Amino acid sequence: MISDILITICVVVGGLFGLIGSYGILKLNDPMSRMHAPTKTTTLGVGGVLIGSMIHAVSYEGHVSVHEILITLFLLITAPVTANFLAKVFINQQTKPQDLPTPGACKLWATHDKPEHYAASEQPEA
Amino acid sequence: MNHLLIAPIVLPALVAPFIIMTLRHHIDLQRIFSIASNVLLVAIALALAAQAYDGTVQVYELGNWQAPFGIVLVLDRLSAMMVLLTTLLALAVNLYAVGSKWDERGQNFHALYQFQLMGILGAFLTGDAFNLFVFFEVLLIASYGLMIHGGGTRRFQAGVQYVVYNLLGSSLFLFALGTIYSVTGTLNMADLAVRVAELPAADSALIRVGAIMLLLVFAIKAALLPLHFWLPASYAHAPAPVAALFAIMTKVGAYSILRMYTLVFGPDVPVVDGLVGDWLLPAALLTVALGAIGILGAKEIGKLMSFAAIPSIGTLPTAVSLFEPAATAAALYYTVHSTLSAAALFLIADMIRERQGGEIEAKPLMPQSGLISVLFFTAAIAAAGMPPLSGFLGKLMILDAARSEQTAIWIWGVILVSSLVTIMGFARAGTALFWKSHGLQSHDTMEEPEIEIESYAEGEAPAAIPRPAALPFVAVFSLLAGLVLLTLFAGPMSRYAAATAQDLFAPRAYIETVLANRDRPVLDAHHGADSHGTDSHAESSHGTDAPEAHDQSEESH
Amino acid sequence: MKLLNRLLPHPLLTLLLTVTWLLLVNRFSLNSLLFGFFLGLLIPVATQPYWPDRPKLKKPLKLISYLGLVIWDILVANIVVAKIVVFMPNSKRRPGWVEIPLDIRTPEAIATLGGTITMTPGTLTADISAQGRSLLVHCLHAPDPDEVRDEIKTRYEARLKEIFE
Amino acid sequence: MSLFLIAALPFLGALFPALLIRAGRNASASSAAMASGLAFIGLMLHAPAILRGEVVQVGIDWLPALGLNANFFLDGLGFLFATLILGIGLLIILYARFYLSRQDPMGQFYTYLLLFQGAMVGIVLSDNILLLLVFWELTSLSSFLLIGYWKHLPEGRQGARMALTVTGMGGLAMIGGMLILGHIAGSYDIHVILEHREAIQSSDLYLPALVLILIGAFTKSAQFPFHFWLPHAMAAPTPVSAYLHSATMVKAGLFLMARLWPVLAGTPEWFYIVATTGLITMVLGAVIALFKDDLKALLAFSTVSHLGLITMLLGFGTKAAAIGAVFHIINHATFKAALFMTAGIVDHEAHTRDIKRLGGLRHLMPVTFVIATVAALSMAGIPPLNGFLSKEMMLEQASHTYWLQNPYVIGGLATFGALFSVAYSLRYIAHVFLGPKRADYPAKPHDPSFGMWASPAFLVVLVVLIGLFSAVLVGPLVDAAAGAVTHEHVHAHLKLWHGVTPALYMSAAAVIGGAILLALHAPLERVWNALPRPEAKVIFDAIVGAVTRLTQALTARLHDGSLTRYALIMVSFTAIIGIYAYVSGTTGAPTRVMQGFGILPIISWICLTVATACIVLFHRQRFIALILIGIIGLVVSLSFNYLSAPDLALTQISVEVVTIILMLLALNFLPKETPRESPALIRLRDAAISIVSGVCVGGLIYALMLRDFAAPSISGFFVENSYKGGGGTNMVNVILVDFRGFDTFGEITVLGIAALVIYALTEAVLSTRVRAYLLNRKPDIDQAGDSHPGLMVVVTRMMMPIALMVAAYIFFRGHNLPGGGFIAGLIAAIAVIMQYMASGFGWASERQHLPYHGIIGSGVLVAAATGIGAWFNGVPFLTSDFGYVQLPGLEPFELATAALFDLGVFLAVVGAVMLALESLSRFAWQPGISSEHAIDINPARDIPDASTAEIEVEQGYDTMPLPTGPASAPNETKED
Amino acid sequence: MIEYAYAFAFACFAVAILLNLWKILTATEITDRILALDTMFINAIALVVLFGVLLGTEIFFEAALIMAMLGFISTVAYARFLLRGNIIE
Amino acid sequence: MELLIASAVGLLTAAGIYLILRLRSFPVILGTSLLSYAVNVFLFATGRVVINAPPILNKTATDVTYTDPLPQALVLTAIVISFGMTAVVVMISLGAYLSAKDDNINMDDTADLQGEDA
Ligand code: NA
Ligand code: NA
Repeated sequence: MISDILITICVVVGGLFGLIGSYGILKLNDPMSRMHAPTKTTTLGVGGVLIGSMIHAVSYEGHVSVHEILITLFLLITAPVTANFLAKVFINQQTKPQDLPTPGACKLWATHDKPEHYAASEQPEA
Repeated sequence: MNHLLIAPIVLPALVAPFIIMTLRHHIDLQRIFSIASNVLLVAIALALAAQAYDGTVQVYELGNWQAPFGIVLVLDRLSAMMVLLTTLLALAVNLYAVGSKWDERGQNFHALYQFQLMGILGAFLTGDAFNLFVFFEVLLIASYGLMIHGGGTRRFQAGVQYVVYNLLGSSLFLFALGTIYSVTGTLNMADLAVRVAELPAADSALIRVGAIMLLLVFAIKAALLPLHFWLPASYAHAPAPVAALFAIMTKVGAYSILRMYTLVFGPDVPVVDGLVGDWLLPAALLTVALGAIGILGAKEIGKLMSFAAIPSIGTLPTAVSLFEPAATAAALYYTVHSTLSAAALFLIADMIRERQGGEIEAKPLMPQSGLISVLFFTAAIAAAGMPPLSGFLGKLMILDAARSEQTAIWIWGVILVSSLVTIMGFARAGTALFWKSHGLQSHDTMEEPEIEIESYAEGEAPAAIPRPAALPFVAVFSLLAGLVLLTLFAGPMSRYAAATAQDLFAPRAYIETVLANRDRPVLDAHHGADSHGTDSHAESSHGTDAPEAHDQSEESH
Repeated sequence: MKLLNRLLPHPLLTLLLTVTWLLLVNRFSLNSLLFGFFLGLLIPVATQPYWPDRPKLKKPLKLISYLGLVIWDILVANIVVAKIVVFMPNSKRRPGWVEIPLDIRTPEAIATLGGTITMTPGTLTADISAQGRSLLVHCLHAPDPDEVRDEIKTRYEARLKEIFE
Repeated sequence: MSLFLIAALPFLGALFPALLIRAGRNASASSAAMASGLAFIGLMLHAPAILRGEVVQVGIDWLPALGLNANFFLDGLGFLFATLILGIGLLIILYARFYLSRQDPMGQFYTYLLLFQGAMVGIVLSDNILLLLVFWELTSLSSFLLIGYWKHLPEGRQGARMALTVTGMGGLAMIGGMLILGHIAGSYDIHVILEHREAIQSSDLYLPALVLILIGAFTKSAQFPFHFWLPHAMAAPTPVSAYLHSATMVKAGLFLMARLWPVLAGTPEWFYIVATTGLITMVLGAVIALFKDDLKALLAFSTVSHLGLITMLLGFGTKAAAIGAVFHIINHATFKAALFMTAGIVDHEAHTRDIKRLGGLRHLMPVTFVIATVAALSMAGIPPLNGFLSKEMMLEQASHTYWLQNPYVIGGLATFGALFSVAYSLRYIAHVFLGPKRADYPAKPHDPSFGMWASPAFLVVLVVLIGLFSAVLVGPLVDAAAGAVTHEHVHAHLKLWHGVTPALYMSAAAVIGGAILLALHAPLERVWNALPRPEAKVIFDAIVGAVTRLTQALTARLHDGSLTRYALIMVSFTAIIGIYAYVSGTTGAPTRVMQGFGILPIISWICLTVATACIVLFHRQRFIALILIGIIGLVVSLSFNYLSAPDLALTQISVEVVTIILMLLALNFLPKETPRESPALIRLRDAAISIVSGVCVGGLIYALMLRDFAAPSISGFFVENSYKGGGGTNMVNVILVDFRGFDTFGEITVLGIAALVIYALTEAVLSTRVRAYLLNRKPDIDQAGDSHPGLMVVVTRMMMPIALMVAAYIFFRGHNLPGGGFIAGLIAAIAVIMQYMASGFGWASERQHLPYHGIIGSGVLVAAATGIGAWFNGVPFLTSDFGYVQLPGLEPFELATAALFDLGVFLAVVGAVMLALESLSRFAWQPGISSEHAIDINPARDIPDASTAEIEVEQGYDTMPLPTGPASAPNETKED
Repeated sequence: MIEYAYAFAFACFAVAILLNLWKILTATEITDRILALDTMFINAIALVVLFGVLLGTEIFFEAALIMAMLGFISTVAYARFLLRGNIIE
Repeated sequence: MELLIASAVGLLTAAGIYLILRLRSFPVILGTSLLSYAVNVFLFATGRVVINAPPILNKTATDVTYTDPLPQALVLTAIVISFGMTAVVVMISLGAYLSAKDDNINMDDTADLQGEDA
């Protein structure tokens, strides 16, 4: 019974967060903010379901199931890369260096750091 | 256990990876291995033909799984003949490729060549419908590689079309196989024969759709109108040795039609009654006509040869479409002829291209013009079906076989008229290529021939100086010699073809041999040869107390 | 020790892989353990060229407590952010960029920090400076960017510096 | 001498002249003469028997299945023709030796000539109509070579092609006729056919057979309306004309009519077709001949006329007419060959054949004059020469023959023709040799050497002798030949004087009228030239040209290189045929009920259909299309999962990713958008066809899914045996590696080949100027900085061992649970690709030391070797074996050869995917890309002097080295 | 009760997937399309896991695992294409 | 369920063919991809579809239904083969594009058919 409650909580929370994540992509009004939304799906959404699945295995199948952890781990490891790349796409396509905070002593963020930015004056004609 | 039966597939399947693993940078060693493999294949094919000569059907059960459950290879007169023809052709063409140094113009020629052979030979030998698909794909993908061997814009463009068109064909093949499996529940051809014959009428619509789609697939390969469009450009733009080898590829389609539509969807099977003959003949005849028309219209030697290949391609199904032993025997004889003659034509076209470019027009006299003109004349006679070579005999046989058909007038008319047009086309080309040059002023010889065709990739100059290499001539001569032998020994050859045709229309022996073991118990048969203690275990696994954990993985239930 | 080093050149990775194997197999048995260990030995050697300069973790155990911290933060932040996404009108939300100057230098450490930032909802690692001395972080709703920066630096970077450097 | 040898000698002899030409022209000619002469002697050895009326027969089986056998027979008719062919052949060989110039390749000439001679001998000796056809077509081919012998002359080439086309056409028609004839008679052997007169003439197929055979005969013998090719064949050297176009080849048609006379002749059809054609040809040829100024053209049309004469005689179908025909064949051969040779001599000496430029040669070339005059008079039918005799016989027969009950038509027209014949014959004498000597010959003519006039002289002697002593000299021969033609005993009464007969009056009228005509030649010629008349060559050329243009247009239209249209035709055709096949069969009612579905299928269905539709709508934006393809891949994979196919789901999703990567790699170089090119109507049409096809396919699978197998599926066997026989519980995997392992073997071969093809293609492309283009190519997007972000690099480094672990897991469990070598291979490959994507092509490939070619090769080899291993167990290729091993303290685990096979699959997949992607990546290689570091921005590299770095930061930019060189890159902090 | 929970979660993820699909089709930013596809992958993983739990089988685990791994690869590939044109350089 | 699958297969086929009929190589390749999805699902469905009956032998239980494993094996082979084919066609069309600077799928192949021999 307790396991049922736990499973229910996990699964319902997971489902909710999955939905919220996808809803966020629709609702949020600027591209960078939208990139935050899937984090919920990744973490609590899938995570909830996976934990539910683990508990389910113990209480219904009668054995410990741990491989769900791997999926979570994979998602946790890879999601930042995805976000990083999408953010870079956004920065590259939609921002100029002056739109962003200046990074400390240097003048540019890596995405904006391309040859033409500083070679404009002395770039040999290709 | 006669492992010779699978040797034609395994040998190239070993040689090709060996070449790519160890000999990638040694073209001479590649050549040696490739040709040695080819020679060996000829020997194997001869041995197989000798075994099949008396009409015995041999079955090779791969993985020791009996038909219809496992895949089988089947050797009968027909497959033996096709295998022998393929290996002989391949050897001659390989010699040409080496002699003309075509094989150096790109990467991986010999490996792809061996794989191509593997695919073709597998298609001829297999007794399983899906395995036929697999071998079709093997031969196709190897042919894609060979088709674009050496590169060049036009060749790439033609290559894309060739691939896309065949992708459509492959899709259709799978639709057809799926339908057939879904109705009959089997994939083995012999088993299909049994089951299709017993199908209730309620399944006829579905099996008819499957059968007709399968036929269309083979018709694509056989380049039957209106599914032939892939052929002219592909052949014209393919490297010559490859085009020559392709001569057998269209025969794979014709072979498959012959096999499936005598064995499985034979003329006396009720559910597919009247399905095939209705349009196969018109399509075949139109193909013949179209090829002839193309010959007359061709302005480039490669195109000419491509279109010259089409009438012979169409002649085959014309005979097959009668679904009658005499016509089939004629078709088989003609198959051998048209394969060799088409290959010879493509190689000769290459010799001409090498020396003076591909346009059919007067050019300064090419080196070895006399010799090449003799070859051209001979091959043209063969291709046009003029006497005394085998093409004439083959056509006579087909016409003779068709003479009591309702449609004889059409068959005769189209074949004879297209022969005439072919003759005219070749005469036009031959006089332009070899005679007109005599009429040119001598100062013309100072001009470099302008090369426009794509067989020379960018930066690749045609061999301006005649190559002294004898090997290309040896290759062409041997193909033509094959035609002469085919003519001289027309009697025995036609007897073999007649016997083959008889086999095809009386497939009982084939079916019974293939399905002989269908009720063999598995364990005895499968692990009968083992002696190392696993037997008892395997047998015990019959029960419910099988070992629960193998290594790490096991059931979760 | 040297012998052990040679036999077990990448002990942490081997351990990680063995555990991965057991997770994959999802059922503990001696067979699995041995086989997983065997692969765990083999694969790091095979993939060695692709991971030059593997960092030596100074305090590997601290990594575990760090992970616990992050998981907790994820839980909390999820709820916070969910509220923002669902209930807060876009007009009231204050998204913005934050620059996080870095004290850590090891790529692995920076990556871990970047990953942590992204995985805790509400913040997202967007870019790194052209010299690798700061991270560009985007905030979903950050009325006070400095607070975000300080929290990241103290809560995560400091710990990571301890672990990696 | 055996008939085989007689027929074969010319062919054997054909080998020598070309080979011996190095030994000199005489050797070449002698060898040709030797072969011909030997055959002639061999033939003469049979003369006594033949003249006694016997028939010599030999034969061997060649193609008994068809009834085509190498059967020869020699009777009077064959003997007559063989004598002409070989005898005149010898004379021509002699004549040609002197006629041909030094520039002409004489060896070739004799080779062709002997080939032709052999073919002709073959025709007349054949006892099998199919064999006869073989030789028949050979004459067309060899005459093609002979007519075109002077390759530099356009007329020669065109004449040769025209002759080949016309006679080839006739030959092909004849094939049809012969096959019908053989069909009626039940044999293709001539002596058998000749015994079936009744059966043949009463058959429904008689008329088609007759017409087809006659087309063959008429084309060969230049009968109206096929006569036009013969004059154009005169472009050949004169010996050829003399041989082919007077004595032999053109007579092949006559021979055939004579040969089949017993079974074909005697019917009204025969009479009206053959006699009428002959008559028209005779008159027409004679009239045209009179107005030809070219000596050879004159002779050519005269030949046409005389062939018509003989044809007409054969057409009469009476014995007497047949005798006349046979006799005239002999006579025409002698005088016409002689005339051609004299024309050749004139041409050779005067360098012109134009009658208008000749005249008065009597004074310069007396010998030639005598020969030509005698021969021409014979042609005119002047007694006592041989031409007179046979012409009398012709007129006699003509005067007795009714045409549509009219007794005068044939006689009158025959006389009219004879009249013109006299006129042109006399013109040949008068306008060439008589008259005053001229000063403007192109060359200075004089009689040639003896070798050149010996042959015509010999023939002219025959002309005179036969005229005088016909009964003695050729009587028995005519009897024997005519007997063979009519199949009756014949005794011909050959004599000069038959008394005063209608024929004599007709003959006299012809001679007188002919003389008058010649006198009026000049005004008549003006009238003739003013008359509009169809020029056969123009018509022929127009027809051939039109046909050629039509075929070119058709071919070009059909094969215009439009794959779109090819595909459209294929799809439509398939749909039509498929619908036909379905409609023409019957379908039973569904045997299964449709299953319900839950939320997952409906979601998947929506995603799939929407994404598919959007791909079609948005396909011009290629990148978006690729994203949508990703959805479809995901949904299909999900569906496989849902529908109990976990292996498929895994495979689909893995393949999907690799495909996307591949497409993205390619799209980098391709245009990013597809222009809208098809008009709306075309798109509508395409959409209609697509929808019809889709409905067909969907309907088909729907119908299939709702019916059960007609018989139990073989799958039951796999369920039954996959564990106990294959040692695995994952049936799909056991099928793949065991039951149907051979398919899988083919499949990995396909994959390996694909990679080889891609590699070869890359090499081919990069070996051209494309390489320079690629090196100078500017990216068509605004490239972001930091091409290898550290976050990604670190994560992939971390992921790689884990991914390989997963691959190993998938691999090892495959036999029992979803997985296997293929998926494992893809995952392993993807693990490596991750490194390529994260750390860069250069960096990653530097760390890869195993050549991908080798991995592919080893994969295929391992799989093959596993298969071969079974042979040593005495079982077939790919027979698997498995067992369970128990180590102390451990649970038993399975060892199976199938796993080894799967390893081959694994290796092949890894190698193939990597080779393909690596090849493709090489397109993008640019010299400026540094592969020294995996991570572009790595502050760890600055640690040694972090303090200075702080300062230098302000001077520039921390980035990868520029392609333009270090001088322009103000950054020094990177060096470490 | 637990069935309702599963059904609820199922419905949530299903709707989420539809929302993702909607975003992919209607997005104006290319990043949003990729983002939505990536999220769709993740939602699909959840569905697969849930489905496995519902059917009481572990047979779908690998599918989920591999989807997690490969969804990442394809997303990165798409993004890299937009960033650099060349996804392997 | 069958209706969903059949309509999906039909739609994929239709879309695939429509794209194959376009004029540029890239949409054509997309079309072949779609078509091969259709083919794979078609082939798969010929074994009739069952939910929750994976072809993994349950050695402990009897009376277990399994879906037809054979079409699955066939589809696996087909997927792999079509992957190889797709890779090749992508590469050849890329080669053609780079060589010709034109990705039109149709080539003008009539050049060597024109003209007339005198
Ligand atoms: Na985040
Ligand atoms: Na975060």
